[in-house]
Amino acid sequence: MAEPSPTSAAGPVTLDEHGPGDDAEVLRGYYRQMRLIRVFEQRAAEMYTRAKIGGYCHLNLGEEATVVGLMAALRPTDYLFTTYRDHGYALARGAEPARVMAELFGRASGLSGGRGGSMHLFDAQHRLLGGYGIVGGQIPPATGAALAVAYRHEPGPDCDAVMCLLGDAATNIGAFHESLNLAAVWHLPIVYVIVNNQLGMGTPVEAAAGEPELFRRGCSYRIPGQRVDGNDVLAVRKAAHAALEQARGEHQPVLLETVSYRLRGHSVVDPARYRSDADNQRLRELDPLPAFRTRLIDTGALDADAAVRIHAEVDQVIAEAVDTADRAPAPAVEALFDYVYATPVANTDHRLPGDPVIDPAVPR
Amino acid sequence: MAEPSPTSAAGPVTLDEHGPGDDAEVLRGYYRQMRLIRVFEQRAAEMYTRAKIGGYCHLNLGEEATVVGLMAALRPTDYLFTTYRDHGYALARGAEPARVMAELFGRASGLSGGRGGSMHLFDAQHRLLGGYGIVGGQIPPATGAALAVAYRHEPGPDCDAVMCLLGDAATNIGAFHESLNLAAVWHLPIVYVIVNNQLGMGTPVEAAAGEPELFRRGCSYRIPGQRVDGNDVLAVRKAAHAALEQARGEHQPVLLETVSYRLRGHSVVDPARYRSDADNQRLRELDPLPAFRTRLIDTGALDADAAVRIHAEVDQVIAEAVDTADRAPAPAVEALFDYVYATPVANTDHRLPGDPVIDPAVPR
Amino acid sequence: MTYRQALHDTLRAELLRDEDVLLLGEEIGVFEGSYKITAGLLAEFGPRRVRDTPICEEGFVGTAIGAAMLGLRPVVEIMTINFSLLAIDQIVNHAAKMRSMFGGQVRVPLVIRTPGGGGQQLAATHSQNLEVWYAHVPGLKVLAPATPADAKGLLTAAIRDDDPVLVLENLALYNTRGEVPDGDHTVDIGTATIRKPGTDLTVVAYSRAAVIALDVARRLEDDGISVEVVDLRSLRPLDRDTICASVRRTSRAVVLEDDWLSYGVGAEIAATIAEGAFDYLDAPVRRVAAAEVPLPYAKPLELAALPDAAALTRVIRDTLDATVPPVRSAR
Amino acid sequence: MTYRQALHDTLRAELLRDEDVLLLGEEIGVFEGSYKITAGLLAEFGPRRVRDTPICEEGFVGTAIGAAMLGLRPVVEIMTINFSLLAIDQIVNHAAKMRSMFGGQVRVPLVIRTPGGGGQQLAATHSQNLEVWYAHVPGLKVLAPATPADAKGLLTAAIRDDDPVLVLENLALYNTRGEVPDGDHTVDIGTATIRKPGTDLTVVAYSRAAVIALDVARRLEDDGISVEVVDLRSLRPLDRDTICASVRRTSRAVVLEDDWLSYGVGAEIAATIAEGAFDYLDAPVRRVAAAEVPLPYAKPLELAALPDAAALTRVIRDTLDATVPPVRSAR
Ligand SMILES: Cc1ncc(C[n+]2csc(CCOP(=O)(O)OP(=O)(O)O)c2C)c(N)n1
Ligand SMILES: Cc1ncc(C[n+]2csc(CCOP(=O)(O)OP(=O)(O)O)c2C)c(N)n1
Ligand SMILES: [Mg+2]
Ligand SMILES: [Mg+2]
Repeated sequence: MAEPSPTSAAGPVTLDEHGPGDDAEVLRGYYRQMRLIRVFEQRAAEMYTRAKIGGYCHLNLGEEATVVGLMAALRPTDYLFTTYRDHGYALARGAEPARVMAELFGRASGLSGGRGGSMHLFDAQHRLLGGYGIVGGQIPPATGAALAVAYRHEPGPDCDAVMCLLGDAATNIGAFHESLNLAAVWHLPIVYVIVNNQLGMGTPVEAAAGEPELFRRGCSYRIPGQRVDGNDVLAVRKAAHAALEQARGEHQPVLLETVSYRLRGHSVVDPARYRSDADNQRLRELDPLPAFRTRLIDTGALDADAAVRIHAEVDQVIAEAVDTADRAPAPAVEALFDYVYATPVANTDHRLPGDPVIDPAVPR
Repeated sequence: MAEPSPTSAAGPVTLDEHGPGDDAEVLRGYYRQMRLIRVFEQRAAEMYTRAKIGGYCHLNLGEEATVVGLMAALRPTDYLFTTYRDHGYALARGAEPARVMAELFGRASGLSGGRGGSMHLFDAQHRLLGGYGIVGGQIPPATGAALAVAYRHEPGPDCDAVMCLLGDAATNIGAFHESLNLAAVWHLPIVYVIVNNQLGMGTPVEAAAGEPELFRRGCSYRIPGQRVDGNDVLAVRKAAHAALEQARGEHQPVLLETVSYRLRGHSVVDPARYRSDADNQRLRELDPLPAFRTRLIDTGALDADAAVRIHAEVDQVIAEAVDTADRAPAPAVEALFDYVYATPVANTDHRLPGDPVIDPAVPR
Repeated sequence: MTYRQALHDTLRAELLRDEDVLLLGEEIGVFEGSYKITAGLLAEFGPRRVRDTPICEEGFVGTAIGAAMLGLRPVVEIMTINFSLLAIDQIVNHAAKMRSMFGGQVRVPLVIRTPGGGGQQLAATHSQNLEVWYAHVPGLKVLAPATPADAKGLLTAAIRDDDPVLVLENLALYNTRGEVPDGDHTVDIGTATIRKPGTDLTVVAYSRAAVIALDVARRLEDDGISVEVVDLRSLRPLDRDTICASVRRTSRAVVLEDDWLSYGVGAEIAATIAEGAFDYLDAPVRRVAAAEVPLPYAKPLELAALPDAAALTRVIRDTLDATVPPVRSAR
Repeated sequence: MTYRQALHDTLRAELLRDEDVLLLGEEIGVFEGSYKITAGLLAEFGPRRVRDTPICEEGFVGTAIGAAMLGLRPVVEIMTINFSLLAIDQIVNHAAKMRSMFGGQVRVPLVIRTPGGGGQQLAATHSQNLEVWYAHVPGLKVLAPATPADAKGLLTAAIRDDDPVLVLENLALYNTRGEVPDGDHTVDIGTATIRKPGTDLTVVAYSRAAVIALDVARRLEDDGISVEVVDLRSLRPLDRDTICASVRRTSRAVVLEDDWLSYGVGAEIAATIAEGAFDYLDAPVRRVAAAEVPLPYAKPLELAALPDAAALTRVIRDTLDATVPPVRSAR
């Protein structure tokens, strides 16, 4: 699958198969993170059907290896922009599960204060600069974050980098083209990651993209591209690490495509009728979690008992997250007008529906 | 310069060096058209400075070979969309010089009734479906015209084709990406022609495009691309003809890049200070008109006397066009609200500035 | 029949009636539409007539414009009005301008269907009501059906109209029910309608707000308050005569709108009434609109920010209580 | 000093004052700006601070948003407001939403400078006044200086403000002259100003229209007509108190605006006055605005479509002649 790109310039890869420090504990850590995301998403789906969560709710089910691999390659000081399919990234980036769930529940303690919901997770502390609900909308701001980094830092090993995630279908929108072109002509330290889960809602990549080998689409900007198996957490980490090194070291934008599969519908409410039973059967076989568990057990990094312990601990963590989130208060209505503006100015509108345009109390 | 594109699929070229019917008369005809455009543009610049023309006025000076070559390849039944730099295309497509000049003068007899001006020439009769002033704005509608053609006609030698012109700098805007992608996934009979005159206003191609070999930018859609010398009218015609044949014969979109030079500023009012004297000297040497005249004289297709006669006849035609346009009446103010809508409906606004919102005459 | 069904049946009927009608949009085919308006149409009419597009609002709307220039009658679905911002250059700088700017040589028989509306906890970027932007633009026609019958009548009229028409739908209305005339049914573009006659006060609204207004008006009947409800149906052209004639009878008016108050649709309505019925007004024209915040996700905040029946009822009562102070002595 | 010079000097002063300030836009560097506002700045500050962009409004405006999120203070030039339609998703769905939608965790100190205005024979797509769209959007601040002094004061305030601010310039104002205070000069965002006091009638306007209104008001003095001119300066927030206080004194109001009448800025002004000064109004609030057509290129049509001093003068006189008929008997 990962046929090398003709334009590939991923540079010298400094990691061996597993990468430095890949003792069993690190690998078990990745497995635990994947499991944490899996269980979080399953509980989120459940909470949605129980109406604890409103609006749209998009899950990372099937993308756990991609999420964990990408986040493992990122430094705490790097910046991350994601799509609305963002729960796993927030968790892997280090956000408390309780605060992520609280955001889905619309509580004040949520990652975005309950104002953004599932699609709009933001965590300034962990430099997660937002989940974005407008397809492609995050690409220009992510490019601008890279501009700010380049404005302040020379290329080099200590330079920050920006990672911008987008879905396969987002490669067809103008913002993708304009942003990659800007990153190329301005030499910005950014890695664009196409999380190719084969579908945009119900539309297969081939039906939407004139060049369905999406990693090749950097060709219009001389941006090197590479494709990696998104079901292989270590391969993803390795490719992402190399891309990030090139971005920070040379201020060279890179395009990385991870190929994985969306195990469920587009969002919780989508029954995905457009998929055949055969498809679904195939998908179950492609599930990255059992695959990685087997791999770890085969290499001796994990044994059945340890796996059970991890599952139990993760279930526990998520259960507590749900409880904590459920007990958390919603934002106060008095806070409705908070954060509309950062700099207070005269005559800002603080009217509730039905209020007169001029406060009658004001003396005439 | 015309290094072959790796993605080039211009197909079997059916024309010999000159192409069928390229007797001296045809060649002289091309020269006359080029000369006609040259003189028209020079007079337009003069009329602008004499305030007969308002708004913006962009000239084809230096692009005459490209204009005539492209238009020679187009069938009368094909559809053409251009940018705001459109005078030459309207003339070569067959519009009366007097009506083109009248549009620039804002007269009712103008090609667009005096409502569009220099940037917005439209000629339904000759299937010139508009000059467009928003950079890239013409690309999606042109693509849609090709969709309408494909909706009605099978691929084949009799199928109409659409030609969509755009400037080099327009390849950096989202509409370019979205449109070419649609043309590719939907197999539309359209030829996108990048008229590369090296500059977008004052910005060189290299400063604006991550892939400055613009004909390669079809790579993101598997659209074949080809570059041709835009100063060679016959080479342009040949390449455009081949591209159009592929578009109509296979419903295969094609990207063609013509490389020429803008002899003057971006528009009449631009002194182009950003260009050195050396640049300007070089440009004069690249002027396609003397080059083509010499070529014709060398090949015996033209002699000095014939050239003089052509010049005199063209000067005459343009002089009459200016006079006719100048004598033509402006649109009547009573016609202000004409054409805002095609289907009349109730309560359409026909108020002049200051009129009350409700006609007081209406009985209460 | 539901509002959704009325839209679906209208699209189907027009596809059957006219070979030049085709549908374009994201996920309208295989996925059967985000809100299932186009369910079954791909299966019945095939991919030539019902075309799934990649995600490229500017591209596919502009493409529909070009197809319309050649005489097709594309009906485009933009998944929600929020995403129309990506296509607005094609809609406003192209579709709306072409006929006039090109001296009447071309027609653009394009329909854009798109739902607006908040209240679904879709948060700030997915909950907007931006129809006022389009209503401001000459060259466009902007319709906003509130009932299943008008959904059929206005969409049919839009598809048969030779100009670009934006048909505003509403997420909160798709499941609402109402009588729908059988057979060929069109509503005249540019005409408002009086949903309920009344004598004490006029409420002007459109789309979802018109439904709420009617509901409030009915309930106020029990308290002996007679409210007339004007449903605009068409934002451009705007039927100022019907609005002002109503207010001249009732002498009081309130506007209910889902968009933000400042520079919203209600501003034009209030300004129109204040000018066109000046001599007849006994109280200021009040507007009940959304709080001026990016709509938050959290339910309590969303509820607090959006106009509702309670707010409308309160303002209607305030307006009826308000009396005209002797103008001179007031200064 | 000219309005253009005031803008230029302000950009230069802020570039000197704050290393985080940078300029982005098409042709602002080598070409020195389509309207030469940035002339000389590339030479002085270099390409790091003064950055020419490719033609990609959505891309470079969105890029500026991201840079602002990390603490830079980008000042973007969009060549004309007509092209802002290509960036409007980034402006409205992103810049305006981020701080609130992300729970106050980020600031977007972005300035967008862009000129609007017709009357230059630039035809339908290059002559629009669409500021009302932006003024409708919470999360944005929208300023419209009419004088060189306000150009300096408002642009300076905008650059130092931590929110996205759209500064509307006007093609017809660039060469106008006026006194400009030396040194540090800011104007409070959200405050209107009374350009000329008067007792008979209030004209409300902004940008180019405010200049025309002042001119008309001065000329009417000779006829013994005392017109007060309110220059809004800020469309969002809107200084309703100043507007209504003025009309409560004069009891009559006319709005002059360059945009289309329906759903234009004037609609909000008229609606605000009709509600906030209801008891004081002796005549309907009339609006003098552009005819509702895509602006034609031909000069006579363009002139006929745009509001001017003559139309304003006529409507002011009509309004003064209009008397208040006895309300009751009128029905
Ligand atoms: C501009 C825009 N158009 C349409 C939508 C509706 N929409 C939301 S997600 C989606 C599919 C995106 O697919 P992809 O980019 O592959 O990401 P995935 O959902 O598969 O992770 C669409 C069409 C949107 N949110 N924004
Ligand atoms: C969307 C948009 N942005 C900016 C402009 C201003 N503008 C007009 S022409 C032009 C340069 C275009 O260059 P190119 O595409 O190479 O065409 P050329 O003028 O060289 O023929 C620019 C920036 C515009 N008209 N539309
Ligand atoms: Mg996908
Ligand atoms: Mg060019």
